[in-house]
Amino acid sequence: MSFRGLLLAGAVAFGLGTAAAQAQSAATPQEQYFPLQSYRVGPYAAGGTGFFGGFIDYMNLINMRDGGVNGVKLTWSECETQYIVEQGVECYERMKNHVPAPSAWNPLSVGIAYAMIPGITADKVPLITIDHGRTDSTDGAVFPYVFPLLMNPYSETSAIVNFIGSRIGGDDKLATKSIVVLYHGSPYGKETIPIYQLLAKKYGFKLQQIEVPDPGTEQEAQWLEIRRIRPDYVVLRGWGVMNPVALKTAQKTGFPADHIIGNVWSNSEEDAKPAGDAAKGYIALTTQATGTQYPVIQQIENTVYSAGKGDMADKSRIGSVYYNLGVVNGILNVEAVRIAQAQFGDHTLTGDQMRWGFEHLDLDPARVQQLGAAGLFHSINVTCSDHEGHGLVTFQQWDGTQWHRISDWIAPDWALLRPIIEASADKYAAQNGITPRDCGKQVASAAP
Amino acid sequence: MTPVLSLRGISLRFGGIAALTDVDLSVGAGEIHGIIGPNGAGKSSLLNVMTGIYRPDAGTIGIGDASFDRLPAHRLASLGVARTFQNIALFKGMSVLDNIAMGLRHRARATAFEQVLGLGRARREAAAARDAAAAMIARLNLEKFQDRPVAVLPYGVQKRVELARALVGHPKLLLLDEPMAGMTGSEKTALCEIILAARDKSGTTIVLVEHDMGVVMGISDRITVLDHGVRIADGTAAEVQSDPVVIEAYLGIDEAAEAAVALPAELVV
Amino acid sequence: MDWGFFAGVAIAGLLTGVMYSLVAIGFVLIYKTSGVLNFAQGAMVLFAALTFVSLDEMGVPFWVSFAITLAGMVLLGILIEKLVLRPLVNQPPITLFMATLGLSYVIEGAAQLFWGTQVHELDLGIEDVPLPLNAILISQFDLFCAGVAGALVLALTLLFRYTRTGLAFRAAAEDQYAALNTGLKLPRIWATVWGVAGFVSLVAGLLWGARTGVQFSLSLVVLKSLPVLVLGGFDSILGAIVGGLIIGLTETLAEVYIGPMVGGGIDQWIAYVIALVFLLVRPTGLFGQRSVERV
Amino acid sequence: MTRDNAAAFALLLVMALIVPLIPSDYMFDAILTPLLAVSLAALGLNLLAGYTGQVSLGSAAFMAVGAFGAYNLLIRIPGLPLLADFLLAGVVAAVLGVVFGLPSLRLRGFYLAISTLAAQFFVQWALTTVDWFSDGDTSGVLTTPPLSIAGVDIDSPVRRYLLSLAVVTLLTLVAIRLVRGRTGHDFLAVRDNELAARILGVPVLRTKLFACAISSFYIGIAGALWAFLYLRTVEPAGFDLDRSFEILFVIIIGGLASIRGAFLGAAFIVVLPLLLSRAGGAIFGATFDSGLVDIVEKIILGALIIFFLRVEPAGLSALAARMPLPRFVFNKNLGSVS
Repeated sequence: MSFRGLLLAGAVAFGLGTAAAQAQSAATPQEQYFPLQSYRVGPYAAGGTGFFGGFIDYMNLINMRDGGVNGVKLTWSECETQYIVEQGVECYERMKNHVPAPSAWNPLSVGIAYAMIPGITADKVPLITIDHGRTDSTDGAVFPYVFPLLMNPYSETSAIVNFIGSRIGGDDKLATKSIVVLYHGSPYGKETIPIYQLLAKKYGFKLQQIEVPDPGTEQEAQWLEIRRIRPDYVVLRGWGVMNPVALKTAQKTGFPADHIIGNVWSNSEEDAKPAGDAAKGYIALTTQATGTQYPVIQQIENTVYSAGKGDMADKSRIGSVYYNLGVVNGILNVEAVRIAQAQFGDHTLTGDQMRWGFEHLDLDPARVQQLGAAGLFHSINVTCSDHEGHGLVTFQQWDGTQWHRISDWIAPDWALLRPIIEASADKYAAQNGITPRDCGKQVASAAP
Repeated sequence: MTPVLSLRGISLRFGGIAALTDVDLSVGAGEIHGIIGPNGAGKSSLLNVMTGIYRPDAGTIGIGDASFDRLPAHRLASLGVARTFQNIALFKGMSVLDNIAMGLRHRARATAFEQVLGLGRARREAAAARDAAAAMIARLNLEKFQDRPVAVLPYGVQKRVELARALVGHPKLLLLDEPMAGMTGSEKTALCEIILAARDKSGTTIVLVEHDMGVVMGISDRITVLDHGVRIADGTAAEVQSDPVVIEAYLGIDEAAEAAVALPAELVV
Repeated sequence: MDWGFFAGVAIAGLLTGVMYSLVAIGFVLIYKTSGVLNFAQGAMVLFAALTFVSLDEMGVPFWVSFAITLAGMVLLGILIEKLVLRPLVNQPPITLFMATLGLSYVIEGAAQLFWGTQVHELDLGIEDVPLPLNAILISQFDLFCAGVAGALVLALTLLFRYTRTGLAFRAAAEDQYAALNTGLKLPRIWATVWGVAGFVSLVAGLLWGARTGVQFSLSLVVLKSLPVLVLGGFDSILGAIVGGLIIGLTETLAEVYIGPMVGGGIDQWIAYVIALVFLLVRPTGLFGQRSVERV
Repeated sequence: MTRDNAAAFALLLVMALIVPLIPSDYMFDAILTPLLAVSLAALGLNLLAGYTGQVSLGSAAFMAVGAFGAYNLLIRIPGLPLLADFLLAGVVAAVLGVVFGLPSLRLRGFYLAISTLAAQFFVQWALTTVDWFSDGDTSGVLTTPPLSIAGVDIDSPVRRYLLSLAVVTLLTLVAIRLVRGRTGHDFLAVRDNELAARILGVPVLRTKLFACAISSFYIGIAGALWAFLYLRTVEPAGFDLDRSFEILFVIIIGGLASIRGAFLGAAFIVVLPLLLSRAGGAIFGATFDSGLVDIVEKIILGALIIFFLRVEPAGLSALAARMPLPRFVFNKNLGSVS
């Protein structure tokens, strides 16, 4: 068939697709819909299956245990992105007109998140980039609908430096130390370069930042440079296959694994296990602890998995780093629904009402305890001007088979980072003609 | 009257093999000059040296009053020299008409910009090339193949298309590399007529590398004989035929006398 | 200039080059015998490693899973030859190259379909810890890889040059129709070639997999072996190993000594530039056959 | 009015007048605008690989140069009109195309193809590492500023689509004129027999470099369309090796040395996966998780590519040529579009 035939066939097939979806969902009772741009295939499948598995399991728990949030059932649909930007954008375009409207977007990808910012701001639907994303999107005044919940890349950097300080007996001793940051050759990897430089100037430690070109299957040269510099600590800001290769090559070049500190995207079992015994002693930052000993995880196992509705094909991955991050992400999304319902009533909420919910998401340790997640994550307090919510972080060490927490909750140096975030946000506002809103007199005016 | 083509002391070596050794050749205006010799005598190598494809180790190539020690191939067309190839060098992706029109490529000056906008010069050049090609197609009666891609045409037709492409620019000097190879009797006669017509009507000088003795002896004014890269004879058809050195080179019989008696029929026209 | 360190970097570079050659040899084998640049080589390396490690994790003993995987790879090779390449045998090289790209999608998909998308650890039981030499960093694993690569190159060179099957391979590569006329059963030759390529992919998959962990990104090792092919010549086994050593050496030295001045991370593209420089001197690689154009 | 021109003109009318009436942002933002950008890139690559026979595996790098060039020109030259910005971005890409084309003069076949990877990896590294290109924006993923032409804001899916359609149509017309003129014949001559071309007086080196330049010019503008009108973000990772292979797939499947081949191939590579995932979702949606469905789609796509290469090695364009056009579109005797 000629070009025209192909095009018309495409239009017809597509038209059927959305029409069917819309007709079918309009008639069912109140529901809160979450579009899931998941990636279960390709180089980052480990992260995707774990995170979205935990997220879906938690929503199932809420539906089965509580019958939804105050009677409003949670629903979701998945669209595969393979962590590729244009597939993520295509999923967004396909799911954004879903009825009922999406409550919040959780693409778990830097590239896809950036490409969606203009769209979701126009749709007035919140975009959640837990532990990653644009650091300056922490400034809610300029980015009303973007939420880098729990931790943005700058806070992560400050927390790592504080942790190294605590390992050597105090921040003042940092001046005598030398740190190398090994980062993934991508926008994600490069994002924290200026902050490490700022902290190096502040604490006086020697700093060298080395790039590993994507995908990082071979790092002989980079680790020989590290061997020449002989740093006290190496910070691994990696992603995907680069992490195990870094640990293996470190062992080969004689660098001790317990002086390598991984960031939040180099902290999973899938990053350490392939490196075998080269990973023993490796330390990594995390915003959520691992293990299944937390009440919420056990409820998931007893309620969801016993009913055969668990999402994880491999049960042994329940309690893993990515899985627990998915559960925490579920908790934050569901609690935002609950808080917004308290304000706007127990019914399907609009995107803007969800934004209001997220901007009042205040889960202190006591509330976290009630949710059965004590120890899983610390707390969060999102406000209109601070969309990160001052999440605290902890550190875990790999003993060859699993992670063990080796530090209590550490707070990043928020005060130091805020001015930089606001400066960058203002530059973005100027460049894109956005007039920052005044968070001071923000009142419950979200559209009904 | 300076010769149209004059080669002086041309030597060419491929590693250890001496393809050509100190070959002299001169071709006068309007002359049909045959080059013959057993296989591997260096005929095609000589032709490739003349057209700048091989760089001779020694000697100079004179075309008209210009002389080179290595002829730049891309300037060949502008010097009024055209050639055909032993195993047909046509552009498979183009039609017969376009292939033949390429014979006038060296005269085109219009830039890509002018072609896209269809400005005067570009349109005129394109029309001129098309008309000249159409005329040549008529002359070599290739009308029914005009718009067909060259790759699908039979061997004989492709040979004619390549000849048409060489002739369309009315070259001063036409170099033919075994044009008769694989042709039928009638095709050979037709080709000879075309060659003679080119010489008689437009005064084209022709150098003909060919194995078919009948043809070479028939239409050549002068003939040069090569053997193992050396010129062993140069003269009119009659002189060359009776030259014992040539006979021996061709027939390889030790006693020249015995050879004189048993000359094969076609050698004697 | 700390020569001890320089020597260390140089040797590390050579050892890295050995790893590249392992993958490059797979390419050369197919190109040398059928003129096809088999871009599905990366997917075959992934499929082989994933099959082996999955069987290994199911408790199948080492050599049994090796044998089963090898049989699987030979079968895969035969299927590829029969279903993909033979019907396209007289197509231009670029079309065949594209077919192998489509093939890499199929194999990568099949690998994830059968063995899942999880990351696996692969322990070959060989120490990868630096031996007690001071500046020079060599581990038993490196020496093992070098040994395997050397053995492979030697075996294949001997096979190609001195055995009848090797002669048949070279005949098939030179001119398929001529080879057919001499009674060579081409389908059987190509099946054997693809079988040997399957074996080479399995070896490369295991050695690379032990380093990076067996996961989807294993198929990306191909990118590192392409400059080796260009430098060494697409149709030369010797070129694959020599090219690998040169690329590994110069790439590592460039990253360590020039990298920091220009922002680092240059070893990815510097390998291609190095290969390009050699190419300008010899347009068909160091050992590649010069293509003689009959005019 | 030959048959091809009539069909193409009819299609253009449909695309410009009727299609914009379709009330679905998804159709424009997820299918048509990327389709046009990929077609333009494929058209550019076809000029180089299809017509001139110089296979390049680095076309995504020149898309990236076009995208980053357009971004930097727009923010560094205030008041630069958008169309001029795209044009200049194309020129920047063309200049780089020639620079990276120089080594290709001596190389052939796969040696040439693999050497173009030097451009692919170098450009990707440079755009990621040198901060000047991303105007110091540390995040490396640049958001394109709001666009407007002569006061009209290009902010809706339909407008983005129509602008892409205008740019692609104009450049396609130029390409058709170029390819049918003497330059096109020079390209084909260099592809089919470089030596004979040189002897006939074709400036082979200049022709190859011009092919590199014009091809990179088209691919650069395609990169600008992709970043500004489709994704609306500029990121080096979006123009990786997979993108280069995708564009090469398009012209091989669509048909080498054929203008409509670029469009047919683009439709195959962009629309087909979406159809597969829609069909996959609808049929298996409930039973299998989306990951499994996607793996199967990838296998089917690979198998289809091999199948197409077997059925019609000359590509969709040759297939379409054999397909009789339905009567109602083209009336043979009148020669007009009825």
